[in-house]
Amino acid sequence: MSKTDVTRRGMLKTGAVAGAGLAVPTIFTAQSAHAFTNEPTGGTVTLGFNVPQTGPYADEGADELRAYQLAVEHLNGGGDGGMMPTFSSKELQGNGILGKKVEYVTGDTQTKSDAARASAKSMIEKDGAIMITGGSSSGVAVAVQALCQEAGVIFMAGLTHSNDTTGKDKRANGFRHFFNSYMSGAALAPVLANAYGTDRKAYHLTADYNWGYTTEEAVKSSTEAMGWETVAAVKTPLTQTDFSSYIAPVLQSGADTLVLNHYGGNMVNSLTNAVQFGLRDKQVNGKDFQIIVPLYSRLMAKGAGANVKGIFGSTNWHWSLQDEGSKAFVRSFGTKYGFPPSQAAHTCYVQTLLYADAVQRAGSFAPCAVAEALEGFEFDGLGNGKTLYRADDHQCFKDVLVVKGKENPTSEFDLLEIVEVTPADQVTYAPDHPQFSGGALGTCNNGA
Amino acid sequence: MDAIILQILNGLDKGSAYALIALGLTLIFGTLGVVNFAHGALFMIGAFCAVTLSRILTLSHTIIDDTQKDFLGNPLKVEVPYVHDIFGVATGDAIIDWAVPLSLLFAIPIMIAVGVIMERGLIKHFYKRPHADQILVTFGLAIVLQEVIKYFYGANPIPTPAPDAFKGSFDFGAALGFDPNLIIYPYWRIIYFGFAAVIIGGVFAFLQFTTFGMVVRAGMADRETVGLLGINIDRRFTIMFGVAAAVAGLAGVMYTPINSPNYHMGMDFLVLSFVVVVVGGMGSLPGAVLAGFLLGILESFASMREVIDIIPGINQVIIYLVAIVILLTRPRGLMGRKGVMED
Amino acid sequence: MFKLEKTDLSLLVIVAVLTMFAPFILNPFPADSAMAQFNAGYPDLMQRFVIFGVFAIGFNILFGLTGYLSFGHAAFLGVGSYAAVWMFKLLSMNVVPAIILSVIVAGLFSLVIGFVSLRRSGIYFSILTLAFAQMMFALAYSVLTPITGGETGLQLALDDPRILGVSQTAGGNIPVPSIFGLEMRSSAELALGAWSFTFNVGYYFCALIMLVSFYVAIRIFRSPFGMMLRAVKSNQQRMNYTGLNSKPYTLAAFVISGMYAGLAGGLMASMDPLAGAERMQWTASGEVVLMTILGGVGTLIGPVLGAGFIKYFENIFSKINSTILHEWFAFLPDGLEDLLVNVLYPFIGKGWHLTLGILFMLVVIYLPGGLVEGGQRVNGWFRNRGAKKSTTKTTPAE
Amino acid sequence: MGILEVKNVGKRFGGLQALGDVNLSVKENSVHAIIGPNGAGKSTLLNCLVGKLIPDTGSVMFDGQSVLGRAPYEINQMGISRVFQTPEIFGDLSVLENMMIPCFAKRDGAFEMNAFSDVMSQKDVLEKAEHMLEEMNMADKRHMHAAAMSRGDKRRLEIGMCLSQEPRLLLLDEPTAGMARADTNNTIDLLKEISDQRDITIAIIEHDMHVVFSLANRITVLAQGTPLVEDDPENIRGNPKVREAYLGETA
Repeated sequence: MSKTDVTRRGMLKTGAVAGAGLAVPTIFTAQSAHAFTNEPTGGTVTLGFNVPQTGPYADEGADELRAYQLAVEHLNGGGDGGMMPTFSSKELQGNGILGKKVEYVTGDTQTKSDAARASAKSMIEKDGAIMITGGSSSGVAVAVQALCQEAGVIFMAGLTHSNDTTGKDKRANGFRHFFNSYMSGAALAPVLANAYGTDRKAYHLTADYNWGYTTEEAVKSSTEAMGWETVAAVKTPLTQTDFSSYIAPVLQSGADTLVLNHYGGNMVNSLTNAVQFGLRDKQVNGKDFQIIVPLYSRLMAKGAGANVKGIFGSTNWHWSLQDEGSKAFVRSFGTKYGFPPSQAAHTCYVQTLLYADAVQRAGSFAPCAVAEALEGFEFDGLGNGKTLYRADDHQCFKDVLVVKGKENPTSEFDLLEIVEVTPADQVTYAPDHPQFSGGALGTCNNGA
Repeated sequence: MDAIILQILNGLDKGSAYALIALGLTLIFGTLGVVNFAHGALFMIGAFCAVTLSRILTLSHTIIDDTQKDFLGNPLKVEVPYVHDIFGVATGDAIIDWAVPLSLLFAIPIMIAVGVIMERGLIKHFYKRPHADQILVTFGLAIVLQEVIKYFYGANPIPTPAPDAFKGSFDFGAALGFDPNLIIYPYWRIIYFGFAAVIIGGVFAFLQFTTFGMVVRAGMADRETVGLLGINIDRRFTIMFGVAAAVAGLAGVMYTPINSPNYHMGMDFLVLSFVVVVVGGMGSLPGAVLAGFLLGILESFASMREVIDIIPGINQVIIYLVAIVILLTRPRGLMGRKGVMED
Repeated sequence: MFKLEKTDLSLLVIVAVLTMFAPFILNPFPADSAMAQFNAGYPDLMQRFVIFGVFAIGFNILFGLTGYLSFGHAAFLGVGSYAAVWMFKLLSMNVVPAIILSVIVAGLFSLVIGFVSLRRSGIYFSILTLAFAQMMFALAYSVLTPITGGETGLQLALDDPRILGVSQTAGGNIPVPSIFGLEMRSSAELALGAWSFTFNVGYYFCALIMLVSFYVAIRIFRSPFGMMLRAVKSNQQRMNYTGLNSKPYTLAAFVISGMYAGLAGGLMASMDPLAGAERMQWTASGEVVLMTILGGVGTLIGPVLGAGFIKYFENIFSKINSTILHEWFAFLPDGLEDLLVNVLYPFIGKGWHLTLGILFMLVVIYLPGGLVEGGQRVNGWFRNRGAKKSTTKTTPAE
Repeated sequence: MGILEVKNVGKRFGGLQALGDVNLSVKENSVHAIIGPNGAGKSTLLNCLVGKLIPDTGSVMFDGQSVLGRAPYEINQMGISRVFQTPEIFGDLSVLENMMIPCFAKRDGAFEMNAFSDVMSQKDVLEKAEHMLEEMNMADKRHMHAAAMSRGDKRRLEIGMCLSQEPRLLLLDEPTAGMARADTNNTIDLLKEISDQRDITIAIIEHDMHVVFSLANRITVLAQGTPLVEDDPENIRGNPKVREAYLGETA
């Protein structure tokens, strides 16, 4: 990190290594002059938007980037203000953050933890970003969160659903607005019990990496609590494209429900394959065979096409929500870009606003001050109803949407319909819940 | 037992895709001696021929429907495909429904053209260059092709379903006297297998029974001698490149209902298809086909949960494990010739 | 000096000067100017330049000298990184033991994999190395998650035991990698007018190691051992009938280059203590192949140039977005500005892969010897012109 | 007792009996030619001697030690050097380097991890290589790319490389195949000189009777995988069986 703690001793040694007698020491800016990493000194403040621009999640990343650009526009007083008027906190004035004009830099995570860190580092070291946000997978979120903790900047997670992000890998400088695996399971289970009964035999196909594990565990434990039985849980490689050999044996196992703990391309392919095998036309144990996708996104639904019809899943937010915040955001985004925003776009927009508001309330860009302002912050009007940023793990607690693939979509964006809005209480868990155990927030880091 | 039959079916189906890609790769390698890393991209372009045709067929004009609202509260714009206007709604829908099979016809000229342009424009300058240069330039080409597709079609997969008539699955179990639902297999995958068999058979017959094929086979064995006979082998090789591109492209077209096509599907298959070719033996067409099916079946067995329970992670590595074992026990793959690609 | 020939010595000196003054050379534009976008003189990227330089130098010892094309070298970089991070977790945050262990572990892995893979040659060897590396990647990403951290990568935690050090700093944070107390991340900044330059401890540490690696590579190239490796590439048959056993030579080259990769992995972990499985994927192995070929196979400086070229592209070009383009062309009339931006946009930012692909093709088609050949051609062109001038001048005097 | 003793060697490829029952004895310091029509098994026999092939039956002894089952480089280190039909040299290396490699092999054995000293600082090897180049009349070409030389020069270099290993037995596989007359004569002169001046045994497989009769002092005629006759050149010339099997065809 470029602008970090240089103790006097370190300073001398650094000078020696960097080339003794290179220059008169006084023109080295002593970085301890800054109170914290990348303290904005001029009239502007720089945010770092780190989203996947290449690789399979590039479209999701592009939507995140649109949301960020919109948020920046609104923060600087442009456009219709989006959710700023509906936001319960009225600190933001439309004159930037703390009067400083908001600028931004972008980077490409490539959905690889290494590349994401490299890109985040360059934003911190080169461009002086004060906050990093974005991303479309939990691996990236966890990796970048740890980096931001080290560097002493705030990380506002984008789309990351694994329990670990605010569980065993949580960090004091990192905050997540998006919901998680546990919440998906907790929100889905009652709806599933309602729709499909409490006597079901479930077969899990799980993406063989961290997010898959936590999602499988969450859905398993909450459906088993409802009385379901888990027949089998099979791990599938991340690089798998044809899932036929995993789906074919499902019926033989006597299962009557298939849970696809897959995301992105994996989910599109496994769902397409499952529907192809005609699983949904079958009757097992005297019941119609059902498929469930714990985490839905609109882009995935689009990729799977007609196959999503009637399939349950959960999502963080959907543009068809009718509260004032959502409506304002959809109007603002839709007017600018011509189509409704995705849940990834929503969470990224909200995270940016929440960060700006926290700075405003704290009266400082210092990460520890911002963190303090965010911890335990309760707000409303950002599309998910009343929301709490819990201090213990920096996770937002809010309503979770249970959705279903729409039977008769009117447009290519109208693919999901909301079945139920599960209230926040039902998806709230204790900070020391076993699915989130291990790891500690640590203390916030201001960096230099 | 039923589980095993099912996985053999799966293996044959996966194997058909592997075999088709490996077949084209081997044709190119065997005839031209070029290691073509852009071959996966040809498969991808084939798939996007299907996407493009279905886009053409669904070209629409919009009419305003006042009874419905769009997401911003404005009157809904309903898209009406031109084929509805031309052929009427029922026929129009049927045409759209049959977009993928129709794409086969659409893809053949396009893929041959792509292949010929690629060979004449780029590959032919690399016949005498080291394999490393061929790999690098075709790898660069593969990146360029996939990024161009991404630019026009986005990174998200695009659903391209099979005609309704082929939806659902056939119950082999019932036909063989097992309990129903035990061995079911989707109609489209059965078609894919049959299609692969026809194409593979066609390529072999073409090489075996036509004069053109005989010259090409002679050229594969000894390029210089055939050239000395005054036969214009170069032109024939160009055509072979076109044929190989068409084989890969058609495999891609037919693959679209199985997995929604996306811009990186070629890269996903690239490493695998090279493993198939090498396991089969560089330059051996029967070897490529055999290895394709073999690896498909082994991969299917390795993904059975009974197997994964015994050896965790075996489904992740089976292909590579097989490649290592075969290359160590059979130095030139299953059916490879001596001296090919060993320097 | 250093027992080197004059040309090699001058090459080493040039590389040394370039790396030592990299913070200046890579930051040619004033910090606030529009061109600052192209400045590469920030610690992370400078570290990457030299670390991937080490990786590519090592790879070139195998590929450039023996001609054996390994498609699995990233795996050794990966295991090196894992070894280093485990050292940080268990022993101490000092980078020296971590790097030593990463070199040893990568050496052991390459010994085993090389021993098996070198039973075959040509593309069969390439596929064997690819298969091993892909297996390691797939397992590290999934079933080996407890050891490797899987998808998120292996990272430090607040409750690591760290026998020779503290689990947490006084402030409650994870300690950072250092060398005998000097933190890798500490930097000094020098502001000269509108320019600013960053001098980072980690970078200079990596740069020194890169120089040592480069020096060792020169010695290997010029040694009898290096000559034997070139003999392997040139004619293995003749070699065997000259009483030389080519197996141990190639295996030694494989292990040496594997250890270079491990060293690079250890350095990466030391600069940024996280080891992700993706750095073992075949595309990462492909990247080092590209670096080597792009720079110039078998030349000493080529791989370093290739590594710098690709990393510069990945980190600088991917960050240019449409807003920045609009700023650049803001002086143009609106229509022209939009047109230019629209033409350029597919090639930068999210389109950087496209540009990279095109560049690969151009370099391979027109410069088979890579950047080094390009440099030689330019050099030759200037010399020719120079020679012509001097002859025209000297002729009348004769 | 010869320096090379081949006893009852047989080799079969599938259904083809390439070598039947070969017995051969090459005397020390002789020039021994093995001739025979195409497909007589000359190359197979040679490959059995240098470790490329392992015969199915019989034994091959070099200086009282069996060579069977040893790798080519081990057999070479025992003192057998081989010259190929088409010159096998290190085309990417300079002529001097080509000459240094066998000198290293002679000095350091089959493998030596000499990775940190400069090639040019190995004075003994350098001197030896330079000396050999002078003897081969190639000193002026020492910095040339070996692949860029003429075929005759490549052959000369290859023979020089073999000699610099100070072998006790030099095996030549049709050393003048495809050469122009002048080059062939040069090679004959070179080989004569070598056998006259050095303490070395030469075994030569050759098609060209001119070469055979200019060089050899002992000849074995091979036909259909078995030795037909072994005798002195003048007797071979007059042998009707040989005429019938071989010379008749080429004459």
